[in-house]
Amino acid sequence: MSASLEKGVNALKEQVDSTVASFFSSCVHCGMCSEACLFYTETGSPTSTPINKTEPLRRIWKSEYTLLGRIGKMFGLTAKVDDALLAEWETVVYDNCTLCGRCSMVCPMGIDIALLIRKTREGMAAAGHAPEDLIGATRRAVTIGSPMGVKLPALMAQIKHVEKDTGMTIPLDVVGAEYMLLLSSMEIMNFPEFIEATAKIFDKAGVSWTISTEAFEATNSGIQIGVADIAAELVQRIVDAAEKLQVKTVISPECGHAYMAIRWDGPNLVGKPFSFKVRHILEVLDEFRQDGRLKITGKETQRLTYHDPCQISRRGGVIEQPRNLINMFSDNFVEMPDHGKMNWCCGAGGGVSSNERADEVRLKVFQRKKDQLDAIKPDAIISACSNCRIHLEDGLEEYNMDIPLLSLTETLAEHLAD
Amino acid sequence: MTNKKDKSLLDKTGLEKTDVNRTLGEMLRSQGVSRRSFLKYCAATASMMAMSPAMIPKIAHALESARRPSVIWLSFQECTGCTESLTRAHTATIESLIFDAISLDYHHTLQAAAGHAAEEAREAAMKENFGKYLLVVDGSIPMDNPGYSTIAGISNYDMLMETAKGAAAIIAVGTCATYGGLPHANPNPTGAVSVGDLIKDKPIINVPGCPPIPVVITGVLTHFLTFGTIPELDHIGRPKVFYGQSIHDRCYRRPFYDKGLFAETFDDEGAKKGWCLYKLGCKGPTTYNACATTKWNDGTGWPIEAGHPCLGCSEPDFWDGGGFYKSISMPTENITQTAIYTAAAAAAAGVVLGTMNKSKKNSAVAAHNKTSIDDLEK
Amino acid sequence: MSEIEFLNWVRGQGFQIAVIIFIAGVIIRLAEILLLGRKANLAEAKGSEMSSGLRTIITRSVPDKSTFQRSTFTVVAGYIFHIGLFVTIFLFAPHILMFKDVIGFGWPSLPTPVVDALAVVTIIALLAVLTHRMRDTVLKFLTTKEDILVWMLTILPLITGYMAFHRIGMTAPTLLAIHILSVELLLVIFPFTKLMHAFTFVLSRWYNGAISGYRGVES
Amino acid sequence: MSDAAIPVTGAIKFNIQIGDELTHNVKPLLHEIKHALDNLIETGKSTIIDLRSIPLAPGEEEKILNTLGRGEVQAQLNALGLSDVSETQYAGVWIVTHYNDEQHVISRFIEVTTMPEILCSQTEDVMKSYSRLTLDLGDNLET
Repeated sequence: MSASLEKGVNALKEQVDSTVASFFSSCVHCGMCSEACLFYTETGSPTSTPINKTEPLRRIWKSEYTLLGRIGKMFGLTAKVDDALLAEWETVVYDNCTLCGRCSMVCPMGIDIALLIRKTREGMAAAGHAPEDLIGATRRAVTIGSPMGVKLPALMAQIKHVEKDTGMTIPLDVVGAEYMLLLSSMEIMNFPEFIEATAKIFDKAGVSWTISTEAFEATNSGIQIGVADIAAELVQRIVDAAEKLQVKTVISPECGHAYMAIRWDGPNLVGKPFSFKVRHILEVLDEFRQDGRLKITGKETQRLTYHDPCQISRRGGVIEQPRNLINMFSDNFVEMPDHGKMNWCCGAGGGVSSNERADEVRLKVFQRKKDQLDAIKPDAIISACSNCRIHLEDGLEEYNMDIPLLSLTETLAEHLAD
Repeated sequence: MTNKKDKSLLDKTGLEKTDVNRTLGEMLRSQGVSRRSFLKYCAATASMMAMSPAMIPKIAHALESARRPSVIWLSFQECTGCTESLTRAHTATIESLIFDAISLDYHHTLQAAAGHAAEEAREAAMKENFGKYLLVVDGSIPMDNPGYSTIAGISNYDMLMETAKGAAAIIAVGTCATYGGLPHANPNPTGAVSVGDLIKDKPIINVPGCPPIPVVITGVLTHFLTFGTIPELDHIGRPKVFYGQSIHDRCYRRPFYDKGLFAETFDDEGAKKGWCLYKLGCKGPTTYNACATTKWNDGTGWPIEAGHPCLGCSEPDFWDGGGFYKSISMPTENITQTAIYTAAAAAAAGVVLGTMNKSKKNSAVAAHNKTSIDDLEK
Repeated sequence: MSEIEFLNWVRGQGFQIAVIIFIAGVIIRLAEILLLGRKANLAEAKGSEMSSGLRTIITRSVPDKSTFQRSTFTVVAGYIFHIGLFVTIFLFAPHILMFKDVIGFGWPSLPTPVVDALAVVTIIALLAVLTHRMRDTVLKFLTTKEDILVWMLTILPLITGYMAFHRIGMTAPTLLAIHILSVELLLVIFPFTKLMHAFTFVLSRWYNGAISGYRGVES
Repeated sequence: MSDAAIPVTGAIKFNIQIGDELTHNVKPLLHEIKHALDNLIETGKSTIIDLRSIPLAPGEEEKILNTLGRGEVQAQLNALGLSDVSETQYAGVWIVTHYNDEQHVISRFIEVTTMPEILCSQTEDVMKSYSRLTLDLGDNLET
């Protein structure tokens, strides 16, 4: 069965619950969310006003779930959702929003606009109005197992390299391990150092861990494109592997939306609580720090700042941990203006980076991050999301800025005491 | 007391004929009234008509040459309170001059004559002064069943229409005659209407009040007598000189309203201190009358000065304002009960609509087709 | 219809109709929202929904520094007219009498000149808000007919109330009646427009705080 | 209430505590009198103020009268009831009070003038008295 308007409308109807209804009932059109969104502040385009991005869902709520809207619908007065609307909204919803959720923090009425946009995407995708590139990435994630098309042999090759470089053995499919590490395709392809760093830290900390050869991919294109069924399928693979290996904790790697997918959306997608815990790698590392398992040596003297990946800090709740960890190896840590839960998005999350059509706007809105960086002029930027990292590198290059990007886990590993 | 005060009126109504062609000035002189006394009379008249003292010479001149008009007074559905009020105005030398100056040819409460003789007096006055007499009406006119109020077998309606024909002008005295008053109050069992509701082709001066302030009645009579014209009227036919400002605007307790100092009950500290009576239901803010300056009982006081809120008696439908002790910002109906019933009904309706919402959502969920990767393209 | 009859109607039947529509509308709208319900969150909680939700109901009244700097006008003008509306509606002695009559209890009022001055400030703030709405690109883009209607029916009772208090242009009973009628119009449209935010902001802020708080973030 | 310069209206006194200058009409009125005096000096024009046309709280009329005080002239007319005409302590400011024959105040004016008109003998009355005197003298001669 192919995508259709009917399916899209039905999907939107499914999305409406008491939160959606109270959010739409509360909007007063004050426009403050626009100032919270880098896609507006850097482009000046009013269509990028966050609440405007929810229009298809709002129309369904209004016409199906309100008294006046239903009466209006009978007389053809309530605005309808049709293909033309969805086509017009496709770029608004996918290319000009990273689901960063900054608008949700600013709205004086407390509307979780990012949640509404996420829900809007469900209808857009079901109606066949998702970007081609995102559909492609999702197809690869479902059929190959990775949005970037990374297959097991590629991972094995990287693991071999790491094992060769370090002389350590990377534990694969170890039943009963305490931790099961997930990886993002980007880490496998672009930042294999992450595997090495993690292996070192876990080794020093003396904990048992493993990587599943059946479910190593952490990313979830399903939640980016907005198809809960696919997102659930992808989560289920991890759940199956974790249950098979009987691990206590699944670790989400340095990837924003992967954490959202497995930690917060996961159990709700598959419809039952997990039998294991899910933690972000930074949470695990901070636990090690608290338990005294991390012995650090040497301090970075360069001016370091931390870029909060939206899905990990603002939407994920991991805010203090990276700061605790950085302070272990740095005595020159500076915060950007608007950091932590109010940090500005790099501009490439929520599927934007997988969507070539959005390349131009993604680099344009990087201006926001540039302004933030210009305010403190750091020597290096630490982040905890490969996607942020790649885009930050892109952006810095575009704006002729020469600031190196560091992975928090990797930098920490470099400072491990022998 | 009443007898004494009514004396000169009664004198006038004993069908005693005076020469209507003499001017007031001539009449006064013939009675030996000095020019100085006349000036005093003019000053008092100016004050009574709420006119500027600068008008005194004009008034003197006008009164000099004024002629005695014939006055016919009809009382319909009323309580005689207006006549009582008028006789209170007729207390002493100065004001009595005004009544000396008119020929009250028919007033069934005050005149000595009764029955056929009385009606003959009315008919005679109408005939003699056709087109020139002044018609004063108090009381409302029942339109439902004429039997509710008749005089000498003539229905109020018939008598009014007949007498109005030859009137130069009509003065409707009291809220009943001007706006229907108490008889008109909901549910208006007699179908009471005002003079203005029935007569459209004569100048009507409305002098509302329940009763009107005595000097306002005489003031209007005097104006007609002095200038032979009707005073400037507001949009509901009231002379602006007396009804131009609201009680609230002229009230000496207004500063307390502005400061937010209110008597909450009739015996609290606020009441003792003379604070604003708004909360006790004062209708001053929506009532136009001269009480605050003219006052009652020979200027000794007025309701608010006595510590009682204004009832708004000079306004139409003042009986139906939700109660004399209900503040004008309060709803007139029992809203609390309405609100409770509404809330209960709405809660039920809300549950129905909410359940419909929920089931609509559930059927959308049920209609969900699992979306696979192949379903994302059209 | 005489002006006092008109006044009596708006104080009587008119008010009753308005109150019925208002109460019924608000309750139905809230039921419509709440009975939709929402699924329980199956993810392991990191914080309390309830305490975080309650916190956000309060804290969302104050914007963070950066947001304040970016939306200074909206925040300041918004604060002014909301406080102004609150004071003029709830702290004006004649209004309190009305509430007392309907709900059975009252509370102290502010001196009339204070309310009077605030009414002017509120009218000015609302005019400024509309001007801003007409000139700002985003607001112009977002503005619907409903926004304009709501704006008009919000400022109308203020203007008519001011006129009634100062007796400008018409006789006092007519002014008062028009003022009450304008409030009744506001009550009638209230449940079916964005004015509902006066009630639903509690829900939406609570949900926002709960969603964030569940993940251990103070929103 | 303290003793007013001129007995005030009304036998009934309400136990109402009033603040100073409740209606805020007392001071402006006194200022108006001042301006009227100035006008009298400059142009010779008289001014008459009708006290009944001004809303006054209980006691305020007394306050005005107390402030103006008593002056050198006090006259009483007997014309259609009594009238009091008295100059206040401010020469040129007169209080004219008309009573009816039941001793109720029917009107009260503040006149700012050199001599209230009502005190002057009126030409008409003078003429009348001339003819009457002439007549009286004639009668006497005859008897």
